[in-house]
Amino acid sequence: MSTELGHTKSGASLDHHDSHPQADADHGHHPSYLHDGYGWRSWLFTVDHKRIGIMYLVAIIGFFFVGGMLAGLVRFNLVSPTGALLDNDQYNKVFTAHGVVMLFFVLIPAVPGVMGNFFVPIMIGAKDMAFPKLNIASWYVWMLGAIFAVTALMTGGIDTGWTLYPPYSSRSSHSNVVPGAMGVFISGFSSIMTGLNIIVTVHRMRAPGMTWGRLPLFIWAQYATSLIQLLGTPVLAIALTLLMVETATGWTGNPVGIFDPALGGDPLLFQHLFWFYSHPAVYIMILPGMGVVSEILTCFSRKNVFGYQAIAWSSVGIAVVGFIVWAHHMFVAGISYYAALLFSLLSMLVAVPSAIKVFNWTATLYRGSITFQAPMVFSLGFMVLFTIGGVTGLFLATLGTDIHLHDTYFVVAHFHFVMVGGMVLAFMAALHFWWPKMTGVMYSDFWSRLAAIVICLGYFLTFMPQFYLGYHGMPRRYPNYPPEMRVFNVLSTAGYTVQLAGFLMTATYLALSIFFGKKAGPNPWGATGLEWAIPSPPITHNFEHTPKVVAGPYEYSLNLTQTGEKADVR
Amino acid sequence: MILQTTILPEQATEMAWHVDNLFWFITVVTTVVSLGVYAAVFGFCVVYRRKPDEEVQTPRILGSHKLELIWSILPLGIFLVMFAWGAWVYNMAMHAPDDVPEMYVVGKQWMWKVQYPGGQRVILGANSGDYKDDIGGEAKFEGVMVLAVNKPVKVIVTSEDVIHDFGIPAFRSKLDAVPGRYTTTWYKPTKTGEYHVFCDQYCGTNHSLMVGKVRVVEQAEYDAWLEGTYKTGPGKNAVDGSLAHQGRQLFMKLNCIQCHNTENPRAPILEEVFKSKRAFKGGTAGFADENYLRESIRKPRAKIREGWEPIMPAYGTEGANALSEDDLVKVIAYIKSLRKGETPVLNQNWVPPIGSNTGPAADEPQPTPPSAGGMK
Amino acid sequence: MAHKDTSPTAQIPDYDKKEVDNPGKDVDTPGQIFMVFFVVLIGLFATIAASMSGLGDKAIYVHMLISIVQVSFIGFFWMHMKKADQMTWLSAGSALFVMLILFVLPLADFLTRHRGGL
Amino acid sequence: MSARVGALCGHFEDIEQQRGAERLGMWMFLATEILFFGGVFLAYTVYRNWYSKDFAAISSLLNVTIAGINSVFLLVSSMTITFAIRACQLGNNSAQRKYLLATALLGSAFMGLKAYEYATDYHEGLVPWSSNFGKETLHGHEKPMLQVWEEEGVAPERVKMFLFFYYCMTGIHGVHLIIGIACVLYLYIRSVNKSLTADKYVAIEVTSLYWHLVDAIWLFIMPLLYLAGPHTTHQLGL
Repeated sequence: MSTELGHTKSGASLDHHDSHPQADADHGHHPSYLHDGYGWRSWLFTVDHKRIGIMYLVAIIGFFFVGGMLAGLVRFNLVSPTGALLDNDQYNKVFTAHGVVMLFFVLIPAVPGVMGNFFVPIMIGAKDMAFPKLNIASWYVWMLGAIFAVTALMTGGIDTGWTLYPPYSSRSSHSNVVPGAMGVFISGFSSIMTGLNIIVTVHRMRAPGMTWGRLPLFIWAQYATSLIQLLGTPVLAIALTLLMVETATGWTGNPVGIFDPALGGDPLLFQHLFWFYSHPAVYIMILPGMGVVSEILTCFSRKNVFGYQAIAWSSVGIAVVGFIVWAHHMFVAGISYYAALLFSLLSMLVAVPSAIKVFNWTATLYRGSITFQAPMVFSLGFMVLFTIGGVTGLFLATLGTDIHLHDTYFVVAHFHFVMVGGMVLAFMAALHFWWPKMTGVMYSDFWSRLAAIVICLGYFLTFMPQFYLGYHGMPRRYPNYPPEMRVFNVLSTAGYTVQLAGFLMTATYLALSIFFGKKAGPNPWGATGLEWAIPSPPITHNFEHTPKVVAGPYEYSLNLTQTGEKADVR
Repeated sequence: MILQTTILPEQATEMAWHVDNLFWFITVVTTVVSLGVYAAVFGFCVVYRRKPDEEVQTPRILGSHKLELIWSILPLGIFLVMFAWGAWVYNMAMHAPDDVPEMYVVGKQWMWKVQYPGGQRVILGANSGDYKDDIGGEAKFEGVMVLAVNKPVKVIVTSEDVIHDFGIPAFRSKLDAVPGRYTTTWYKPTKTGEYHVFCDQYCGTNHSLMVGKVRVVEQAEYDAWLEGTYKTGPGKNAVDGSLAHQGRQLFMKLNCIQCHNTENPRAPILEEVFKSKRAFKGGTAGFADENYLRESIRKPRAKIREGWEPIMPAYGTEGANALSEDDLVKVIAYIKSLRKGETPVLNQNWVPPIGSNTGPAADEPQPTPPSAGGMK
Repeated sequence: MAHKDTSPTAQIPDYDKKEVDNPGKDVDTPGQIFMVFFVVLIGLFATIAASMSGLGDKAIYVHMLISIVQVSFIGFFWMHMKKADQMTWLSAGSALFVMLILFVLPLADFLTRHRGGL
Repeated sequence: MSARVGALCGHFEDIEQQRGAERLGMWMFLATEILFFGGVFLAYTVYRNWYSKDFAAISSLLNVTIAGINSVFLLVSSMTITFAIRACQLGNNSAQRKYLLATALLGSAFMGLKAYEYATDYHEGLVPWSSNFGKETLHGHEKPMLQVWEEEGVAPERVKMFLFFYYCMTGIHGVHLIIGIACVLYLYIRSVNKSLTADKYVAIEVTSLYWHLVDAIWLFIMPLLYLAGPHTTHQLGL
């Protein structure tokens, strides 16, 4: 291990600030992005990537609230073995709505839309995204998709589950499948636009000296995510297009199609096309979270990340290998015996890069100087819960156990540990980490740590009992279930209420911080990334002059920011 | 029984034992590794927490390729063991032993129709009241599927409408019922008792009520059940002969015999057609499994046998030549049972195939339940 | 084995030095454009001819081969892959690679599904 | 924010960086387009493999003449748009205008013929969800097509499936082409206004990339749909 720097301080340094920038954004002739224009026009017609990020944030908080309430309906309905609140049809529509809202309007755009938009250009030293107009267009397209989907969900609902499997969705269901699929289809364009923008930005807009080896790991993760968005989303789009046309031909009375066995089609073809996107999509959801955690663990243990290249390349590795494992969702669906063997083998490969990341993060903590502010608590919670989510995936990738566990609550628990325990915690961590940068103010230290602990415990209580239920065979999407499974369902619902309390706590102190929070200063965590070398909140053009990068992203042991300045510990 | 305290559900087949072993293996390995990681994280967090008034200086550790290689290759090795073990179990689950009696399960929104080789028929399904009763008493399900202990049985599953999934957690078995084709699995129950049957693939409004029970009983009890414990109620088919026997009736009724006969054949003779290799027009060939037989009846023009004309009408699900999924499996069971020289004479008064049940009524003494030999 | 030090090493190029912008310095010659046109046009006639030559089921292979050649010419010359940087090749290549996955793995399922009496 | 200086947007460092970003962005978009069409090509491959006989039978009823002429239109249009880039780079505004207009017109001619073809398909009973599907007599057959297929052992639902692919693939391709025509017309208007100058030639170049891709996809669609079965010179009206 090399502990020396071998660093010749070339005359390059920051030439863009005479002194440390003031936290007060209104000074001088460069106002902060928040104060560069007021009124709704200045927001809705903005092309500033930071404002677009904030617009994503506002919308996502709204959708998260809606999705969370729907989850509450599902959980409280399951308190009774015959359904406490809803009849079967309502229940089916509620869990479908929960899935669609949470996946397409919270998890997929959460970190790329908010943190990606806001911080990718800043972290690589660019003034904006490569295509600012495309960026704002992607928000509008996403909202258009959301309008379609939410209208479909509210006026009559969709009762197919988010997976939309034909022939149920195309022939049997008489709910709003077509407008709902249209909403997902449209929001897919937004995903493609964001991904395209980020890739081109990372390739073409890096500041002088920002080599590939000096990119923050968050950028690597975002880059890998964008690759999946670009190459996976169109396949979902075509699958949904074909499904919509097939469903619509049914309205003419002369149904035509390629997924309906009654017409000579094969429903498994839809499942192939659907999971070709939707399995990599779970990596769209988790990869940015991994990037966030890499940033935070290094910052709060004040260490260089352990094995930069391994973590960076494992992100790209996950993106690539993620494309060849999808049929493990279909092991008992009637696919070929040989294909099942092949996909099980390939699925094992994708677990390796995730394992590397977890081990490397752990090693990063070694001999650190660790503090436990809220972002760190969320990140440590991420490591614990994501590890559970990751290893339970092995049960589902292994053929023998998957026969038993397929479509049971074990699956539900597994992906919630990854999606919620992983991604939502990472999103919370990112929000707390960058909140002072985005808003310029600091939230309550005590309440944020408490909320982090409450949310983690709530997750644990919600989803651990579901592993038990799943192994005992409780199928997914069941409003009625055998009464002996009641105890664990009630426990799970109790966990939901604990989580709810944690999230309400977070919403409260974050909202209060905007009005009463004390000024954060440009670098409250003493971090080394480029985003911490500019005022909080940043000015519209991010940098007064293009920064010149002289160091790697995590030189905490040298107390050196990427621009060669000293990064002070608070 | 409000709280079932067992850690794992009951193991009612050998397969359950195999699956649980694999489950324990993965659980132990992953738990050990996870706890190791947690211990390291927790330990580092305690030992290396920042103490007040301490100078913040950390060593510049960039990584170690050696360590990273170790913790990439080691997990990969373990994962491959899991894969191999899982593949072995899967292979067992997918391949039934030879010569086991075959049952057909047809899924339909929202019930399961189970057809025994002897012609008995059970409908599984529930109504929303069933679970409610159970808080105080026993669940009342529409029907209970009965199996004999230690006797393997092959299950051929299909669906009439959308995709369902025939799952029995105590057997650690699950199989999608895909409309338009057959999928197969098999069980060898090893423990008597009553177990849940679930539909595991979402199939619509009453998906959660597409459930039932499977009761595993001793052989004697099973025989007794087959012979008459199973009373035919109103609205259910009478037990009027084996599945193959019923298929033979349909074979006559639907005029299949008009062409598929030995006197004046206008179509291939179907003796021993099952599991044979078939040569088609255009030089291709195929293997005659259940899905082939199904296609040949539903869409006879799809593959034309070499040397024959495409004259057979299609037997779809509606119209003049309608043939329901239930009846289709009967015809297929009959075709599978046809041995050399067993094709009926064109105008012969039909006799039941050898080895099948003969009595059309439930009150007549029934022969022993059809064994594997009777079916083949 | 030590990690490669990722800290200050690279020399920063002089970003202020810019060449004078001259869009007309590297243009396609009309001859090249016509050459590609004739190749793809001949390919089109060959495609139609192939379907009338009695190849039957095999014609599709000839068709696809011709189409690939046509598209290669269009891509290489008209879409300027000829003078494109590595990133362009990489993005085109990765699209084709993922498309290969999209074809090979599902077909691995469809083509082996009815083997072995399952 | 994105203050423009000549062809250069404010957030870019220099013109080459901007051109590189624009080209790369379009190539990335083309990658998504390839995957988008890849999905439907995969579906087609699966069923073509299963039902090759039925697909061949119905394919020979499609109008190869129109498809052939349309292919020529697209190939010529690809050539003209390449010339348009050249003209723009050389600062020849009048040639640039002519080539762009020619490209848009050729694309429109393609769509016009396509619309005519759809109309004939409808009259020939080749629209699977219409009531006269298969009820017309075509191409020298003496009976309605449904009866002909019945005699030839061609399953009507597979014919419908092929036509489903035919309308989906050509329809999606047509939508792409309409978008392409709109983009080219926009460039044409900018050329007429003289605002599309030589230093902004990348605008034409990235549009041409998209145009070529739509052309390239047609080069696969044409043989797959129109030439799936055996053909005779008779069908071309020769």
